[in-house]
Amino acid sequence: MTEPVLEVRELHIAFGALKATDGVSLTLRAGEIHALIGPNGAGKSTLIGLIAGSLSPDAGQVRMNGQDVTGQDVAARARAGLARSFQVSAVAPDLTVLQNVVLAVQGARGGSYRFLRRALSDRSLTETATAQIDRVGLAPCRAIPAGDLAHGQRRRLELAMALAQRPRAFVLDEPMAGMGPDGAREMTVLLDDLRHEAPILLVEHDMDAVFRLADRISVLVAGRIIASGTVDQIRADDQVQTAYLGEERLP
Amino acid sequence: MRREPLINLVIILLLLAVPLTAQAMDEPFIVTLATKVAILALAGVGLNIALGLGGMVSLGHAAFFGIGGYMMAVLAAPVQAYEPLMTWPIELAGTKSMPLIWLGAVIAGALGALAIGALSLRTSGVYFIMITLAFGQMLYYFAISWPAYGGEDGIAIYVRNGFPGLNTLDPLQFFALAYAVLLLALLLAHRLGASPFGLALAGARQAPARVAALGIRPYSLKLTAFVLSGAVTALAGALYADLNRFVSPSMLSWHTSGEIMVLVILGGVGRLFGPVAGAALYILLEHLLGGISEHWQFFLGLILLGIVLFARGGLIGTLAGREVAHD
Amino acid sequence: MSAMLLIEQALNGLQYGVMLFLMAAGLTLVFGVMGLINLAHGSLYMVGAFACAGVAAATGSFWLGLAASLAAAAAAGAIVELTVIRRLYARDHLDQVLATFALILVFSEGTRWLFGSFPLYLDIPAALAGPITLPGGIEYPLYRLVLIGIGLAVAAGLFWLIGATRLGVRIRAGEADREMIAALGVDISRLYTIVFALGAALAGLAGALVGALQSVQVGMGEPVLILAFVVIVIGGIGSIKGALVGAILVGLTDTLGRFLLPAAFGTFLPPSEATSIGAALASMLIYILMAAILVIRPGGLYGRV
Amino acid sequence: MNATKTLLAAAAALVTAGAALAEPVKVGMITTLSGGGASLGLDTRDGFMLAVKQANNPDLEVVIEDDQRKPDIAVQLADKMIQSDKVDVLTGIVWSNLAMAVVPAATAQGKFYLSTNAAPSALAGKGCNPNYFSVSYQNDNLHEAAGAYAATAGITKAFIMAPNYPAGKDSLTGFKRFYEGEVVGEVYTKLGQTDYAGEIAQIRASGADGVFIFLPGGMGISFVKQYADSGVGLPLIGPAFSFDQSIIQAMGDSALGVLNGANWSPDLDNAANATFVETFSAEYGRLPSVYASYGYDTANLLLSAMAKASVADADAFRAALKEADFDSVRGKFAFGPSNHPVQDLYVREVVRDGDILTNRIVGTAMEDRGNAYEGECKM
Repeated sequence: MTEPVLEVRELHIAFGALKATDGVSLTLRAGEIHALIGPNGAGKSTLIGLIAGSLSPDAGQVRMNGQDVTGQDVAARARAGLARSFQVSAVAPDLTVLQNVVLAVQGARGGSYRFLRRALSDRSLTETATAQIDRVGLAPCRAIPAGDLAHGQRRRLELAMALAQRPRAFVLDEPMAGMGPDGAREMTVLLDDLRHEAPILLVEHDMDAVFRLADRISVLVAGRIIASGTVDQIRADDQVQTAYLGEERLP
Repeated sequence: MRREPLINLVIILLLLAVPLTAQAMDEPFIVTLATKVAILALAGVGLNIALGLGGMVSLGHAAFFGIGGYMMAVLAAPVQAYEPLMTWPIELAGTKSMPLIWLGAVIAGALGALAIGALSLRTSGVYFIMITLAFGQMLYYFAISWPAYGGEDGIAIYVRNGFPGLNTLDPLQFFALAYAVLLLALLLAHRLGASPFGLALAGARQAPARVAALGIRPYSLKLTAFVLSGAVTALAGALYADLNRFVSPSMLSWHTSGEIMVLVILGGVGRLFGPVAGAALYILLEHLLGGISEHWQFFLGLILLGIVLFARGGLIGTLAGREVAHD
Repeated sequence: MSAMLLIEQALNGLQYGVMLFLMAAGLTLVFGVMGLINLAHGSLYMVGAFACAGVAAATGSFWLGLAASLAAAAAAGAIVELTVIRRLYARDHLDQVLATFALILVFSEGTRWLFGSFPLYLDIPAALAGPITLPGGIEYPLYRLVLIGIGLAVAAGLFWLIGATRLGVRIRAGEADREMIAALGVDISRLYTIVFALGAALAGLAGALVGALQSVQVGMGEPVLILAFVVIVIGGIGSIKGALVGAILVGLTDTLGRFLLPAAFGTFLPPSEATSIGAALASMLIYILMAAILVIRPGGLYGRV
Repeated sequence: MNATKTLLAAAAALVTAGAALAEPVKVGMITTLSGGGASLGLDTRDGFMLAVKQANNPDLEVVIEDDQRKPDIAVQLADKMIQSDKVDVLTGIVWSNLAMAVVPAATAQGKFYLSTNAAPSALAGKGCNPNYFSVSYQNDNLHEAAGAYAATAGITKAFIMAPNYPAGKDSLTGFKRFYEGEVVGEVYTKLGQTDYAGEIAQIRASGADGVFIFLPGGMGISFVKQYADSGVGLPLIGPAFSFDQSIIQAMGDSALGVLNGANWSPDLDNAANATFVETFSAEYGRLPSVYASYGYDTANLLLSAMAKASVADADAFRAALKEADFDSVRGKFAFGPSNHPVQDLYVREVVRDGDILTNRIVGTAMEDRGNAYEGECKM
């Protein structure tokens, strides 16, 4: 088996007495979608923060492509190939869709410290950005300020920005949150296609989508992974059923 | 939005027409006032890079304004006194040449902004406001109490510094110089806003976590913008010192910071020509109200209050409508 | 340099610190609960001093003046909150800075209009005038000791108010989550007016108490305002405890710095140069302290950032 | 000034020889009327305008502007007065730092500057100018008076203190110039400092038998109140600025008995002064300060020169000014070689007179004192 793209080893972090992440280990391999599920307050957002670099662990390691990146900050991990989306949309509301995605291309390629040339006159930037916008189906909205987009469109914009980074791994935090059934279906198709570009660590509450997309599922409860396996294994796991699915399954 | 370029054009042409008319009518003082407007507008353009583009509410920009002013005096005073600027480690003479002084002011302003910004940007929001204010105040007290460079008396330069090919003592020619520098700064600020850097900075202002997740450090972006901002404001300070042929710690006081900020907001934050409109309005108000009452600052305060509460977006915002990028 | 002189200077620093605390407490409370930066806080300090001087001159009683200062500053605070400040809660810090900067102009020039340009007279009450002898033979002004006592008592009162009363519960809830207290049925705009007036009254009290030691004049609040900012940056915004620790730290640093630095420079420089350079550095010392604390703890000593 | 005008003026001078000359004089007064320190500028203006009103000379026109105590504003006002109002004479600046910003440029443009207060050493020595006259004093004078008198007042071991800025350093230098005792402590405080507990503790510990302070404005008020309350009780001496009419009311009884060096006092015994104090009090409802007296003298000096020469003839006008042929409220008054006064310096004591506090002369510190920088002045 090949080296995992993303690997987490024995991560610990505590806020006061609360052990938010308590010895978590998991891997993300090329070509797969690895779903991370768990009830509210299980520590999913904390774990994503640790992986992305906005939190530093008390103990443990985060490795990307075999390199230890635990000491690196968010920007450094992003440049090493980690793309993330946020649970609550974080796009620049006053910038247009195109400008937001150009920004993402800039981030991946460098060159943000050019002061006098018009960013939108740089065709190598805009062409890449436009391609990603078209891919997520936002072509008609290119010139609209991101703040004016509908909720579902903003989730797609997030995805376009992640794509424009040309990442080696995606970490997506509830990409379907707040989307209608149609939107969720389209997003599922899009994500299914994405896994060939780079593997995805997917945090999602929409169980239908998770069961359709995931190659593997890990279940996080109270800062610990209580089960990890294929869709069928997880479905059959009693502990998961009682701890989580029984009460949390949503229509 | 359509209307804004037209308004900008009118403002910048008015700023040119007023002193020309005044010169023709033999009212040189109005030329001097217009020069003051141009220079304060330049300081505002500098602050606007931090405030409008970067979202950094700096209440300490008097520090850079004053650093620029002092750079003028420190470089020019030795020439006046026929003494070298320094003899160790290398012997350096001072200079009375504006371009060299400007270069010195820009470098000193940038270094000052680098030091203050590097510390202040460790925080954000209201901390940032208070800390920039406090650092500005620290420089103010330093300038007053340090034995060299005149203390509170400041340094007077008896003859305005020179610019190749111009008689800078002639009010209109000095105005032309300040006006040209202002136009250049406006052009640069415009290009900066649309550049890759400007885009990243706008992102860092509106969604810092996202920009970091894209691989660009918001801290470095903001610090760079703060340094650029400080450098432009320092250039304005050098020109202002040359306008008065004098520099003193009052350039560094927090009231100066407040005034630069007030004129940016009067004109419209984040609007390219906001500082120009704001500086013109501010000077106009100061002179109109000052002629009416000894207590003109009372009325100035009421007018400012009215503008913040009821005319958001400043003068240009009110004339052109529709808020543009600023949060 | 004797140990007694050092103790006396430490007392001076403590007294300076507790007065700074009265200013900083109001600022930090208003920021913590309403998220508002108020540059005009120094004007309320001035209002307190002028009210005390005015009433004391008219009635001959410092204590009536002190009561008037609390009332006048609280009233000024409440009026400003009702007419101007409440329109600013939803605005960004920039609008708050500009509006409260404008308020400084209005307050300062308005006070000058009413009272003229000459400083007013306000003296220490006769009962507290003069020095007393402390254990160890230190002669120390009684009034300054009383100031230390009042400052610490107010601090204790504030801790009690926040920690153990219904108002305190609401204030803490307001700091944590504005929507939550609205949901609890608390009249949020009344709470804001009360908190603002409370902060104003504390500033007015400080102005009146310090006014008896100093010159009561227009603009007296601004240097104190900037020092109060330094205090809450050091202590951590929104934290009363931070304000107390920060204020005493700043008071001690400033007083002892002014005294010790010139002496320290005197060991290797000629006296007149030493005093002048020492004094220059001493005037920057608290800002250097602030920078140092920022490097170690960007959120301040008790900040939540 | 163009040639025709000068010719006309000369012709007029011939025709009306000896009588008052009808060449109008325009005076620009730049002083502090708003913000901190406005009380000093208001007194300067009121004293000056009182003399103008009493003279009722239609040829004298005065333009008054407020410098807000900001040097940059002062410079811009001077530019305006010279360029637009076309004034002949400038006057009125209270503060040395503003004077340093305005005076050299104004005299370089051939304008006269008559100082009603600020007279920094730079303008008395190397930077002196024939068109610059200080009617008040040279900055060091009042400190020198305090220094010269301190030993007489029994201060043999002095603790001396001033804010850490150029005028503060000049002040301590001026005090020490004629002080015959020992200086046991020398402290520079922060400009604008309001709490002096630390310094007072140092005074107590220093073993001094007297204290000299130069703390203008609110700083002085704060210090004197705190000093009185501390119970240190050593004699206090300073320059008149710190204990003048405009501020001693705010010090209250704390100021009683404080000595201060001055060149004028309301009880100075001469006819001009009696008239001045009486008319000023009647006109404005308060006692005049030293600033008001300087403003009054400056206007009278100017009027005396106008009676002798046309301002169009700069040399003659300058000579007329230099004669100082007017009834000064200080009694005797003459200009020395650097256009600064040669005058008697006194020491006053703060006393209570009915409801108000005022100053009374207790002794003469120096007679016919010029200043320490005259030797460096080459003109």
